[in-house]
Amino acid sequence: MPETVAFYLFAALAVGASALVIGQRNPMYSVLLLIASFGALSGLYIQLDAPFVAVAQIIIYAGAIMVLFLFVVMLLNAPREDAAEWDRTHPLRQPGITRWGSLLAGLLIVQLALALSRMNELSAPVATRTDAATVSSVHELGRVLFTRHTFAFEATSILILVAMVGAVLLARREDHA
Amino acid sequence: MLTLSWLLPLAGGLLLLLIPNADRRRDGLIRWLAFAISVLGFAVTLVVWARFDPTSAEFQFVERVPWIHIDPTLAIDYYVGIDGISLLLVVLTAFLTPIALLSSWEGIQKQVKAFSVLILLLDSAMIGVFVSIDLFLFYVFWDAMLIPMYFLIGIWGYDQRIYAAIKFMLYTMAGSVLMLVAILVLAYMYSDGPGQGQYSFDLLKLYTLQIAPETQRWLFLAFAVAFAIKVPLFPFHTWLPDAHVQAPTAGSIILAGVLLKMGTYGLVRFAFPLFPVAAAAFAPWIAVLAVIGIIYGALVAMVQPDMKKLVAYSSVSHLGFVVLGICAMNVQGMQGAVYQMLAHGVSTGGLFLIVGMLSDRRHTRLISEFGGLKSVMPHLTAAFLIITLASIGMPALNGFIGEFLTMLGAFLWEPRFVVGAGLGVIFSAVYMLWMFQRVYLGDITNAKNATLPDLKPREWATVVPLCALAIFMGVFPALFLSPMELSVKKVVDRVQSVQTQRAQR
Amino acid sequence: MIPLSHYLVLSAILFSIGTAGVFLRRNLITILLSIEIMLNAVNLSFVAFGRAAGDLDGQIIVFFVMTVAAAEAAVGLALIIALFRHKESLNPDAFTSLKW
Amino acid sequence: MLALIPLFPLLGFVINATMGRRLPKAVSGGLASLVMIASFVVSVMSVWQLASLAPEARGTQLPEVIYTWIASGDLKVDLGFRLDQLSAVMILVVTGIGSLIHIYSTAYMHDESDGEFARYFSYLNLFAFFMLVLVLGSSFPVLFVGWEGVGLCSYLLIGFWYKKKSANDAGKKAFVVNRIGDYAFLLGMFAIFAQFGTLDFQSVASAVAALPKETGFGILSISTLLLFIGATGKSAQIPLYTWLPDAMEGPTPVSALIHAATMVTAGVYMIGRNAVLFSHAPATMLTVAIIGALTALMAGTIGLVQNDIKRVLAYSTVSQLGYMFLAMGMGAFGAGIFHLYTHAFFKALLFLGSGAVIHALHGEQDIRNMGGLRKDLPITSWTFLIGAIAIAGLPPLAGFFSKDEILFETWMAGHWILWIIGVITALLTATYMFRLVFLTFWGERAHGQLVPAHPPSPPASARQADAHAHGHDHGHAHGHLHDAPPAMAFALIVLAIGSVTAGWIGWPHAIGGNNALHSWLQPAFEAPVRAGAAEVEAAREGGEAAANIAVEQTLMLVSTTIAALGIFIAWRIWVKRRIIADRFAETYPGLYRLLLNKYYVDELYDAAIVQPIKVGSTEGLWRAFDVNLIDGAVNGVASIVSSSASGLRRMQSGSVRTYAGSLFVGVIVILGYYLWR
Amino acid sequence: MLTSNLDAVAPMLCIVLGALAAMAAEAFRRRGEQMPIGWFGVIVLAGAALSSIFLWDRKLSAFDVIAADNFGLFVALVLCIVGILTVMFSSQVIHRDNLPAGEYYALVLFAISGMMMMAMATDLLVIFIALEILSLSVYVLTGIRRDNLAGTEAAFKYFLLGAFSSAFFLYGIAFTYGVTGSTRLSAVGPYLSAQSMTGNPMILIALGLLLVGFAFKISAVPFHMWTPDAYEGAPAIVTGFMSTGVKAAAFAAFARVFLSSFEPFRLESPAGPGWANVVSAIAILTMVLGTVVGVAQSSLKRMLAYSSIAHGGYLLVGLVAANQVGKVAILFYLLVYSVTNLAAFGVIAMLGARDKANDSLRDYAGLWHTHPALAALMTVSLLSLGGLPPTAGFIGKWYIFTAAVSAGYYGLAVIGVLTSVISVFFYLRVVVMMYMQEPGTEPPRIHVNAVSMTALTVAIAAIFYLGILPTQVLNLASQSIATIF
Repeated sequence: MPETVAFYLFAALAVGASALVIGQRNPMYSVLLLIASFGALSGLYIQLDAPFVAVAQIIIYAGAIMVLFLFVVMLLNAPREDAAEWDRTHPLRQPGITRWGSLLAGLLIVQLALALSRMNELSAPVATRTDAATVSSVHELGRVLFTRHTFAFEATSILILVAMVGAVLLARREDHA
Repeated sequence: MLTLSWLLPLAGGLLLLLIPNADRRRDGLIRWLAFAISVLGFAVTLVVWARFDPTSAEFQFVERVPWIHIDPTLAIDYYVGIDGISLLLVVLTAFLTPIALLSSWEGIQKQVKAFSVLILLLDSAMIGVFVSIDLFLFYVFWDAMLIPMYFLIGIWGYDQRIYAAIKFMLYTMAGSVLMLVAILVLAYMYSDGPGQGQYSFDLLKLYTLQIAPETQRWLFLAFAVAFAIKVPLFPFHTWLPDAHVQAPTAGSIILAGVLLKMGTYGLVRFAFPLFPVAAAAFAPWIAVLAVIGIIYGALVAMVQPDMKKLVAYSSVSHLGFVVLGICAMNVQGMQGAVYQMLAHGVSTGGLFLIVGMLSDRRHTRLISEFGGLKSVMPHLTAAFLIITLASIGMPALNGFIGEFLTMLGAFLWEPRFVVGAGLGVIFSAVYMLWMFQRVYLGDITNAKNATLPDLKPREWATVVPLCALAIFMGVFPALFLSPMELSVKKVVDRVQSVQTQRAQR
Repeated sequence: MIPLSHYLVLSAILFSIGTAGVFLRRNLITILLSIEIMLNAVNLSFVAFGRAAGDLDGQIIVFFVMTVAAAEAAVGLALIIALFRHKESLNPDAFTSLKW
Repeated sequence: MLALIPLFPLLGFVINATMGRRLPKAVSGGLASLVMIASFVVSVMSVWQLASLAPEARGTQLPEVIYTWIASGDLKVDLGFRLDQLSAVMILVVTGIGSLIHIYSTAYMHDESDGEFARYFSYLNLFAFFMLVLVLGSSFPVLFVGWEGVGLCSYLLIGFWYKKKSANDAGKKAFVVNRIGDYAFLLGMFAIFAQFGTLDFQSVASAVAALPKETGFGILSISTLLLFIGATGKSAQIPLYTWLPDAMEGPTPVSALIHAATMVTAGVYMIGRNAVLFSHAPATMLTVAIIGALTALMAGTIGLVQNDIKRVLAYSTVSQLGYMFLAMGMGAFGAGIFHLYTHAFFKALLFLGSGAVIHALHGEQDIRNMGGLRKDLPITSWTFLIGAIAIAGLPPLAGFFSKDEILFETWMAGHWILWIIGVITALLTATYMFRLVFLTFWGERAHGQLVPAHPPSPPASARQADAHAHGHDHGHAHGHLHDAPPAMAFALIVLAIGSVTAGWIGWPHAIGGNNALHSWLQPAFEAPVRAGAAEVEAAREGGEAAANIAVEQTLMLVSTTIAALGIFIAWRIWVKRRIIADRFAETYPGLYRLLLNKYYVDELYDAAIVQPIKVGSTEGLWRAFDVNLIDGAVNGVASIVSSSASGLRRMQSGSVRTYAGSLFVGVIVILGYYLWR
Repeated sequence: MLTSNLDAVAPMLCIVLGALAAMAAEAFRRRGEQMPIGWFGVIVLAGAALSSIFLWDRKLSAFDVIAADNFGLFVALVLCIVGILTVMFSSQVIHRDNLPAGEYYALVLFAISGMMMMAMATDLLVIFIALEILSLSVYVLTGIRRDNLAGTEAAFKYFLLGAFSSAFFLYGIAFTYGVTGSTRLSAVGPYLSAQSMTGNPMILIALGLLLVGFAFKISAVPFHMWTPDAYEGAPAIVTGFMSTGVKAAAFAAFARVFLSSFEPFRLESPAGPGWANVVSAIAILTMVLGTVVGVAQSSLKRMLAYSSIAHGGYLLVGLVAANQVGKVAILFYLLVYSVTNLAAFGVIAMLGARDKANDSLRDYAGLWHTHPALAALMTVSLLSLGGLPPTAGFIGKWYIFTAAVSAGYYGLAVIGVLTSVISVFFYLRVVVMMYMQEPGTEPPRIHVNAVSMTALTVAIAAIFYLGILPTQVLNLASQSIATIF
């Protein structure tokens, strides 16, 4: 029973925070709210016996990436998104793409939910299928990561390298030219 | 031998490319070289004709080299050969090319090198079309031939040239791609049946396919439309006037002389023998279109103010006879059709040649601009008269034999069509003589015409062969009919046998 | 006891919120954030699936996804900066010089 | 040897056509006449050869195959000639009269420049060549070669003065109208081939002979009718006769040779050549006869009022041709050919005579401006008079015998209506011919005050043109007129003698002759298979002759009186009291104008056929249908593509969120398809 | 399980090392010093090509996620060719637009390594990472000219949509993982074919989402909208690079995943409708829209962007056919298309100037008179794109349509040929400009350096070679598909 409560709590937090992220106009708040939603998610990870992921979620995502965002927001001291006159009008009278986009998003929820609800074998509780030990051990995690996924790991390094070069190349001021 | 016949112009053309001519000082050299190459090509085809064995209906001078062999799926050969039907068309092509080159000696002054090269490439592609037995090879040449023609019209044509060039290219291509799909279907059917999973485009193998009538209908339509556009059969003819009027003289000569024949040749060689049942079903309808084309083309030609347009529409009318003869699917009709192709190539080629001379002199092709030329250029007039008579089917000239045989064949098949087609004989006299009168007879109304020079030596060299051939073909047609007889019989027998045995079932 | 479907539906909802964000917001940074939301939603289902199947691939993939997200964020933000330098705006609809 | 007959003129043509403009007139003209005479000699020799054969052998004799012309499937056409009794007559006429006219022309065309002179003679030779091919050809296609060839030559010669629009129009008209006939002729040929599988005359004849006479309107009737339509084109019968009067735009000798003596009779010859075929199709025969009779009558009436000397002759030609067809239709092939043969003499004579008059008057052609030429042009006038008597049909001149035979056969066939028409025509013939004679040669010279010719009537233009062709148009109509120069006089006299004597070889049995020509020709009209046809014929002939002598003699009397009457009327009206004619014209202006304008047939054709086609194909087919509809459809496809392109590219709004939108739509649709298909 | 054979990654490794070296070189480069980094890149790529030739027919695999089978190697070779041509063309552009040579080449090489990885990967996760590697480097290359707004905007649009779509792709992977419990194709395939998937919508969703990911990369309608903008904004040579390399890599992975693991779902299956219908629908949309909208373009780059969309459609036709011929057709067409398209964009790049792209149709007026050679080369590549014999494009199209016909997709074949006729129209518009119009007032001054010219000539020669004697290459292709599928 407590974990049920916890699940719904975290879920509600995550959804609410995310909804707010896209729900208001100040990027600053959005970033902060997103961090909150990530926190909620890490809570759910713990519930799923993935403590390491949960920690990583906090450290890397909330810690690193979001800070990067925050930094950029500060750097550009991005103005809060200018209010368009149609913001206050009825959502269905807002410009096409905004309206239809959100409608489609709603449709997507429906579709996915429907698809998932069609499958009865998912209804079995997660935790009862396998014992937590196999999935929660960090040692095991490391072993698999460096055996089964060596190549992916190496490839990621290239990815990061590319990202680095790219970021530098794009963001540095015009020196030559 | 055949390889040489199409490779020679190609190689020659590429060789010309290498001659540096930025300062246009070597124009003359290039002209002469191109001319020499084309004459050489003509000589080669003459040798082929001389060595041709008229007592055999099979393909001769066959050369077969594996080309694209992908095991196990695919076997495409470089497979060429000629029979009586293609033989003379090849000769005609090689014969008209030098004349086309000569005809543009003064007319073409810009980018002489490119022009000569393109003419040679065109020559080679067209010969390729006639000699290839493998459908894939055939299609390659068929499409490749469009490109040089497109450039000829587009670069050296008259004011509307770009529109005409693009229209020509797209229209004909739109037809031929459908044919491509049909060809692929055929190859697939072969791989499905006798080929055991191996695709083949070998015409002789495809002949042996047993195709369900419904399928035949579709495939036949695909082929027929492609060829009908090329012929051009009413109502697919509208690209022709534009292309002809805009093309330079040489382009028109080749366009009228050879390109149109590819359509009818395709009907004879592919559409009818490959799908006899469908052919039987559609022949009457095609014949109706042909007859409409004959009359319609003649009527519209009659009222054209532009000489080239007039001749263009007259081609629509004349090619109608060819198609009619083919639809008759008997020896007379078919032979007449092939003969008419040759005759039309000579006579209409000649017409465009002489019209080109006039427009070179006056830079206009409007009939109303001329009049009374006979008194200033009697020789040109005489030549034009001969060609005119040839094209309206005066007996003892080449046009008559073709029309006579096609109509005879058609009559044996279905007299009603001939009753219609015969009207073309009357109208052709009307529009050609009317134009002749307005252009050459009467007093000189336009002062500009008073000083026009008569035939120059180079022009003699182009006109004389054509006129001579027009007369010769009319007096000794047997020389041209006998080589093709057996091959034609073969096609006819093939089609009719299938039709009859189907009728029995 | 929470059934797997709950987690999946939750991730689906989060994912859709992310997609909605791309359309609702007219601020490049927020749009980027929405994409981050989508990635996280996917992460959630990965972990859930992994837990259900009882193997670690799910969690490991999450690490990779985080890296990818970081890389994307880096490049994306760099681009945003570059764009911002051109015209002082973060409104995606301000950048429509390329069209038709 | 036969081949030589046409080859000589061909040779002449080639030489004159290629190097003629560099030759002096004497050479080119002399050469042309020489080759004609040569071929005449050869023809005489070969006819002699034929005549010296046994009668029953003649039918198939003297064939000559040069080479196989067209061979395709079961069609095999030899370029072959065959000389039989019929063609014998024809080649003699063609080469004989041809040579005379060549000689005549050397003088008549003398004012042309060297080049033109040579061109003229090259055409003339070419014509002779084709005409000989026509009459010697042993099969339909070969005949057709000549058939169209002579048409071409007449086109060229009518339009000889190519600077003159009316001449060109006339030439074109002649060619096109002939083409209409040829179209039918071709169809007829095809029908025959479809029926009998051959196009050789003899084979066809023997094949037909095997069949019974056709009762209804079957394939034979159809094919023969088609052939006959061809003949109407060539021989200027209703409805295709309109080109012949216009053809008078050509030089007069041409009119004499082509449009009187030879070419226009080709149709008659063709029917004679296929006598067996035709006689198996009674329906056609009747049509032929009726058409012939009507043409004869109609042309005669028109001829009565024409004022252009050549036109009068032209219409009389049409009318005489009608006679021949009447004979053919009656099955009296011999009579038809006989008339063809005599007609060749006197009509050529008349034309040449008129030519002499025109020549003398420097191109004057309107008889209202002539008169009293008897004194100035004795040779011309006397020969002309002989011709007139001959055509009027007074014994013992040529016309009498042939015309009489035709009328007799008609009577015997029991078609009395046709016989009456024939008689009326005979009356008319005599009348208008002597009207011509009297107005031209009798009375007072009426030059000076021209009668203004009504606008469309050719004389005005023709006169100028002829004069223009003659180089010196000093407009001096008076002053002493010189009679025909020797070359012309020679031709006139020879022909005059011919017109007198030509008929004698057809001297009827009724008045103690032995219709030599008739019995000579008879086998040519029988199928060769029937051996000993000649005897049977002879027997039948003898029997009938015995029975009909009385009838024939009375008919002769009738026709003679009719002719005399006609002449008398003409004398009354145009010599004694000219007023009558004018008063007649005033009392019946409608009729007069109707005749003067040739029943408005040309106008009718123009309004009913020519204009509709012209306008229809300009505005209807070309502008509206071709350009707008068909080509419009083609370009329409293109414009559809391009317009939809410029429409679709608008979707690419440039806003990244739109792009994401389309992506998202894709996602939703695909998932939707998978979830609820 | 852990039989890791490093040989299999040799080509990739080679290139990555080259990229690192290039970066290092740039780092140590003194101002204004000219370094032959380009040549170095060429050498590296040639090495990669060589190594993949050595690996031919050895069916090696590394780390259980990289398969050096002939299929992958064929694509790898194509990518090497693309890379070499790109680098050679760049040699002129770099100096003209003074781009940072080191980073530029490094990124190109990284991108190629990512592409190879994608082509050879047999693990969805690795495919995803490879996808990200190549995408990120291409984003950056697109926006490498920071000084011009168009480039940056293009890069940004490309990036945003790319990230968006890759999220979907990832989600698809997640579902696949959820259903099959693994991301290894070697495990996924058997599992899917063994287990009954009746009434399991999740696998279908996975299918759909993966499809979206790939369709985006090959810019298939309706996931194509980034393409015209990105292609127009990017430097011409980069456009050429990404329009060919990215497509090739994406298609390789696409084919590998969908023709091996997801083969069971190609046609109607108990789970639900097959992906063949969806893909053929997409193919039709792609061919039609690509050609039709291309007609209305006035910028050559944009026109070719649409044309490359259309070509993606033709490739999809081959994928739908999914028979022997079709698979060969895909590979061959990829090669042909890459060479031809690169050549075309190469010419555009040659014509561009620092300050002006010179890519509007009008800039090509009378090119024949000002620079006949370039005009001829351009013409050949355009004709090849239009699929006219005797160029390679004809053989490619012909093979594709053969596949379609033999698989019974007549409709696809017919639409394909008709659209290719339409496409010929806009290719001809360029030809018309070059040959049949007089040069404008001041035609762009062109100076093509030798290297680029050689590259162009080689490319054209290759086009003719593949058009006239395609046998060897076709055989190669058929061998390479023989090993997998």
